[in-house]
Amino acid sequence: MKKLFNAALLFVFALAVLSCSGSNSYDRPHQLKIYNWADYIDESLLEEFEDWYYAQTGDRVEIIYQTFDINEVMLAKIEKGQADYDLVCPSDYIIERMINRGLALPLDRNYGFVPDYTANVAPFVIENFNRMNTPGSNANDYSVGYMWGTVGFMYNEKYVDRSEVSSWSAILNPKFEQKLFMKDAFRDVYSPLLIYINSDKIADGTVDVDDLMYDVSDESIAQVEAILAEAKKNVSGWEADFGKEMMTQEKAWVNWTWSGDAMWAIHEAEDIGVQLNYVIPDEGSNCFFDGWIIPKYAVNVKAANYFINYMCMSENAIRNMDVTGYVSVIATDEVLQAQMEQALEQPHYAEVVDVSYFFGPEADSVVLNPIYYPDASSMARCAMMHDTDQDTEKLLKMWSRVKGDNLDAKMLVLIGVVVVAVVVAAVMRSKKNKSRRKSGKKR
Amino acid sequence: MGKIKQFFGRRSSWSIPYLIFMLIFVVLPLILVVFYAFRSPQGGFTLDNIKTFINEKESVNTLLYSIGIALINTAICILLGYPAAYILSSSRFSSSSVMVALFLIPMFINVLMRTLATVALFGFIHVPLGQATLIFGMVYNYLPFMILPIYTVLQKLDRSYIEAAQDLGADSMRVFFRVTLPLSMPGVVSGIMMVFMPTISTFAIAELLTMNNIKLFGTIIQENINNGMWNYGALLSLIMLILIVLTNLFNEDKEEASAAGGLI
Amino acid sequence: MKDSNFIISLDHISKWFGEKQVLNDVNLHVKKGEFITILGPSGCGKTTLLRIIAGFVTPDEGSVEIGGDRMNDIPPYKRPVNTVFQRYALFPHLNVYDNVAFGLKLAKVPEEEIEQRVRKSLKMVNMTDYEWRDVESLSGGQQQRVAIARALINSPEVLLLDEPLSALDHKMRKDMQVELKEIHKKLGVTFLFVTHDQEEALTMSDTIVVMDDGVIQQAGTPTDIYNEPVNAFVADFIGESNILNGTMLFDRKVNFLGHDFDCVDEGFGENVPVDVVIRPEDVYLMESPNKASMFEGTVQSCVFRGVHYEITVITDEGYEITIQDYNPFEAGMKVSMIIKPQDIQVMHKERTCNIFEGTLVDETHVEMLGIVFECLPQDIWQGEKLDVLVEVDFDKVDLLDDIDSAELTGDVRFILYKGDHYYLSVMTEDRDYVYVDTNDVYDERDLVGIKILPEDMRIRKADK
Amino acid sequence: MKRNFLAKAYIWLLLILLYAPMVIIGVFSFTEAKVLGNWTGFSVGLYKSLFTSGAHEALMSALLNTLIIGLVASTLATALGTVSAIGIFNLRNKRFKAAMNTMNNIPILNADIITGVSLFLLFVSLGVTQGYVTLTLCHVTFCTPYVVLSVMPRLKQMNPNTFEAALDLGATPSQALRKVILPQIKSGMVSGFLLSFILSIDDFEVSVFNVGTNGLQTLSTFIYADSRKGGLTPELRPMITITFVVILAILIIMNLRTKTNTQTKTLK
Repeated sequence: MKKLFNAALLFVFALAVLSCSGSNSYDRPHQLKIYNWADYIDESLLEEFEDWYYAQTGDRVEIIYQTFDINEVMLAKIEKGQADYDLVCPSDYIIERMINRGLALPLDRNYGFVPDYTANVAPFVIENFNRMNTPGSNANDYSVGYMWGTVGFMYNEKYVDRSEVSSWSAILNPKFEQKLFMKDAFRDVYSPLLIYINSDKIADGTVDVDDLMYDVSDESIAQVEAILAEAKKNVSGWEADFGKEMMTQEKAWVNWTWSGDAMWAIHEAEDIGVQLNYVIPDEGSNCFFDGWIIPKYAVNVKAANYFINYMCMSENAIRNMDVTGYVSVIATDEVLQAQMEQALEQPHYAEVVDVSYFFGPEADSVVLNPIYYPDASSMARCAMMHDTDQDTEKLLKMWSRVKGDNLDAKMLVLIGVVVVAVVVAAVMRSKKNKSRRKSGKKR
Repeated sequence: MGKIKQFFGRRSSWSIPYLIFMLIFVVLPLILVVFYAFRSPQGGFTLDNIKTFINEKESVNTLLYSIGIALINTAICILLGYPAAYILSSSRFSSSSVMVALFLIPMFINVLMRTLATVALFGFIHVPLGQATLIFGMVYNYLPFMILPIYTVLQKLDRSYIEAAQDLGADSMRVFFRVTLPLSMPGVVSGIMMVFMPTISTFAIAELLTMNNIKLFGTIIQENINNGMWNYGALLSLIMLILIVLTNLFNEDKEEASAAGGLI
Repeated sequence: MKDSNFIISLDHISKWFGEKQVLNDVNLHVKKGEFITILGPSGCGKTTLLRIIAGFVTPDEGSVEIGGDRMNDIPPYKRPVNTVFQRYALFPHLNVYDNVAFGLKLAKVPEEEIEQRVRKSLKMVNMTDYEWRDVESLSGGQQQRVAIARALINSPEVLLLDEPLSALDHKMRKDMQVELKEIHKKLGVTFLFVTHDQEEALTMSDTIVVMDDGVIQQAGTPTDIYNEPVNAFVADFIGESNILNGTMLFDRKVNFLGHDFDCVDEGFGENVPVDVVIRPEDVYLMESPNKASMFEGTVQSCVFRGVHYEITVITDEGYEITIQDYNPFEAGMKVSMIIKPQDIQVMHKERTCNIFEGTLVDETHVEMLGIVFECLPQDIWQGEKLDVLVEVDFDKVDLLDDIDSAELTGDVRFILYKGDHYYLSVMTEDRDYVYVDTNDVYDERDLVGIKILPEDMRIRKADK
Repeated sequence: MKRNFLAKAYIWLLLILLYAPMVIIGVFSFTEAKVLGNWTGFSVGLYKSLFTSGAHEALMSALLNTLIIGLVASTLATALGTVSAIGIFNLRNKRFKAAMNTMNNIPILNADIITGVSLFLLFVSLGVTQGYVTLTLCHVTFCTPYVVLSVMPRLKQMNPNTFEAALDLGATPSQALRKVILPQIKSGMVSGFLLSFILSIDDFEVSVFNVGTNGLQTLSTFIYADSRKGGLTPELRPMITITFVVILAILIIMNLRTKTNTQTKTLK
């Protein structure tokens, strides 16, 4: 037995040393560290890019791919942790913040003899990015769009009628008690509710939606908080990412989520015979744009630039869309064709929509899946979020208040009782001992 | 050279490397926690973090709530675990050591795996996730940590104490309550140490067991660190640390401190 | 059998621990108020006996009576006896006072009575002022006292003491012996004291019960046990002694050391082999030549033992005997020796040779002691197996040091020096005893190989 | 007799409760249904795909990392822990000794999350990029104390003079260590090693803060990331089942070892 264990120890040590030397040797300059949303890319493209990049530039590159599911976490890693990611994919308002805080490197669209595919990005997206411009800096110089989508309700057609979720007020509907998943992203809940609150003001034009996106006034926050507080009894879970899975498992009926996640879930659900659908409530909503940014601490800038370009090639965009269910910002005819074919495969979701805002004037009535490409009419009611920088704190606090603590009277009582019990016990013991000491001293 | 040889000839000096190692990887980090806790993101000393902690009732409440859950969990673990440990230690079980091993094994399965398995179980029997499932899951996770130390103490317990008690006229009931129980207290205490604090400080487990509905103190520490609010996170950790120190004052004998130590 | 003035009566007690029989048909009757000591080497079953009385062990056979009532099925906590445990077993979580008061509190005795009874019993063991001390902070002797106080406070009819002094150093032990004796006198409670220390037993007890191998060898007053040991074991275990092979020629005449001696013993018959015990102090040494001399020898060594000298003498016949005398005799000196008739203790031999039960498996092989031995062709062989008795003389059994080559091995349990040779009891794996005369020196617990030559076996039919 | 039965029943009931989740996972690792709980017929497909399909190489590499870090960390911990145990054991200065023991106890008594956070802060404020090395160091940090704790008692049992005896007989300190001390404390070292290994591969709370940004994933961090996306990917079910069985094996070996040890003791 002893011998055996000696041997084992030796072997282990050898293995240890080997693995040590093996696993730690990597050369950073030939790596491309990408930090992207979870489930947000066709991963086979990663290897293909390595070859493509080699073909174009003759440089080897090894992609290190990591994912996050909360914008702020990603930002923290870069801003505080100074992580040396070469490429990240934040959402609009974070893009805005990163640019403003000088965390983004300007893009270099000089790809040698490789065509500049970033030109494929829909003007619609460019415009929206322009809203983030600050005097002297143009957002489009720092970031290229990747995917976009809207915030809305994914719902289970078996239990929920479309009309029941056509307003944000659905979250207050007692029918959905413990049947509602909230997206665990405060911005994507706050802004739509802001629109919901001000819907009539928007209607009569007293308030401009885009301005609304900057609104973090205390009263607005208070109003939103009030609604959420009331809605809380319905919430069965705050999902960062698991909503889609759970919806397919019918753990809940309604999910406040992103169009892309909804689409992904719808595909998943079909396989096991669950009918899900997605709707943008009538009051209007957020549309979000995720874009590539090369962070300040990037090392392999060239590869990063090329990767962005690579992502903008129509066929790659289409592949990403198929895998992730999100909508690429690329607006080429190939994309349009692919999407129309796709729509035909899912007649249940197909509609005639006006997407001229995206694909250009001739696409004013095409059969598409409105979950991917909402009709111009509903897009008109959607606005892009803006960065509220320092004031974000206030939102965060509101959010944590809402999700908040589960402390209730019972708990407090319990704790109180225990504390008292412990104290009493301690006191009594010490008393006893004291009295002993005394009577001990007496003699 | 000769000096060094002679220095390491003294075996007492062999503790020096570890001393250095611990200073770097145990003591310094804890000092850093304190350091960050009293530092503003911009740098420089500040008490803001404490202020926010006191003003934001969320953190405090979450802490209280976690303590509450921890208390319940600990209580249940004792109620379920003590009898188990008692039975196992009593010679009644011929195959005792095997049984003990059976109780320990779950302890060595990755905590997340265990939790996910538990979640799966609840899903399987269609129990909605919530506070109840949270407590259940916690008990699942921590019961072994309660049983082991109690078992080890009862194991070591000298039979002659029990005989002496019987000899002095105590029936089995009284023998238990007047001798066995008091003498096994150290085990219970260290069991509490192994269950109470971890329950407060775990994260992930609570999230998974309640679909992010319920946060424990550990969760908000992690959230703050992840969201880059290191200083506040550090403060929360510091508070956690103080709690641990306080509870440790109650725990006299450190040997029992490691469930693992008991296992060896 | 039942007799009211016996406080404890054990009748035909037997106890097995798995294979091993630790008590074999033990009968013991203890008078009220006496100080009885159970004495024996470790593993002789004395502690088991005590635990049977206390109730921690239930006997497989026989009845336990305390104060005239059958106790076999009475749990310990209902028995009118209390125990002082080997390592005291004071409750570490209670202080001295609570330890002593433990029994009374269980009995729901009113506080103030407890108070004064605890004081009283602590006073009795001179432990006043220690009430509030933590038991772990006490010295061994003090813990000992507390343990006694704790056991006595319930005023039991019998106090059982399980090697209570073994954990104390020599000086401490002496003092405690005296104190225990005093306490016993003061209270008149029956003390049942278990020890392996013969000197302790001799000094303290009214009655000594010598045990070995789960059997009571001899019970009697210390003087009886010392002066008239019933067998070699007792003689050897109690005090110093020369144990010699002898032959009872006829009444009042015994031959040993190659001489005939007058003695006081009768009724052994004629020319019977016996064991003779001579206590060292009973041999009188004189410078030789001396006309009173009974036999002569040469001093081999002379060691001062404080009060007396211990002198080893080789007799002219070549026997070695140990003698105690108050004056020194330096080595090499010729001496004459005298033994008074009344100082010669003659004992029946338990056995004159080994007798093993076995079976004859074929004409030249006999199976015994768990293995098959070769033997000389046997005329009693009629073709089928038959039970036989095999006799082997003590000196015909050979002990081998290399146990690997031997097919039968055993370990030395008991060694007796018979003046010119050693007499060993060797126990085989399956717990049979083989008795051997040898000149080689072995230690107890030595592992030895056992060899018996075919020509040394006397085989006869087992008589049904 | 009846109490005996009740006791047994209770124990078994507890065990069943404790193992129920594992059993469910184990059972459903033999069906390919994506959602746990649906039974789509028996198949070992998941086991196959776990080891074959490239789709799960992320999972497999995570597993590999876990094992490698586990081995390296527990080996280093065993070495460091043993040497320092001997050192601490031989410390004359009571104060210093006590200090060492307390320090040694910190990582054990401390909550994992704090160990994790504090080490994280250490590395960021030292500006060290976290990766294999740092994570391994973290694991060494919380493993070594257990090694020390498991070697210490063996040292206490050991006759203190044997080392001097060896030196006296002309052995150099290192020889004395190898030929005299190590053999006597080996059992402690082995238990310490196995324990460290198990602790290391189990660890989540320390790892998750210290995996760094080089794409390093241990099993736990992988599972964590995965679990945030709702139920576990099916391939985790066979994975869990396998780990469970492996751990079972290790513990049984450990048990057998202790048993044989005690037996040899009783023989002597």
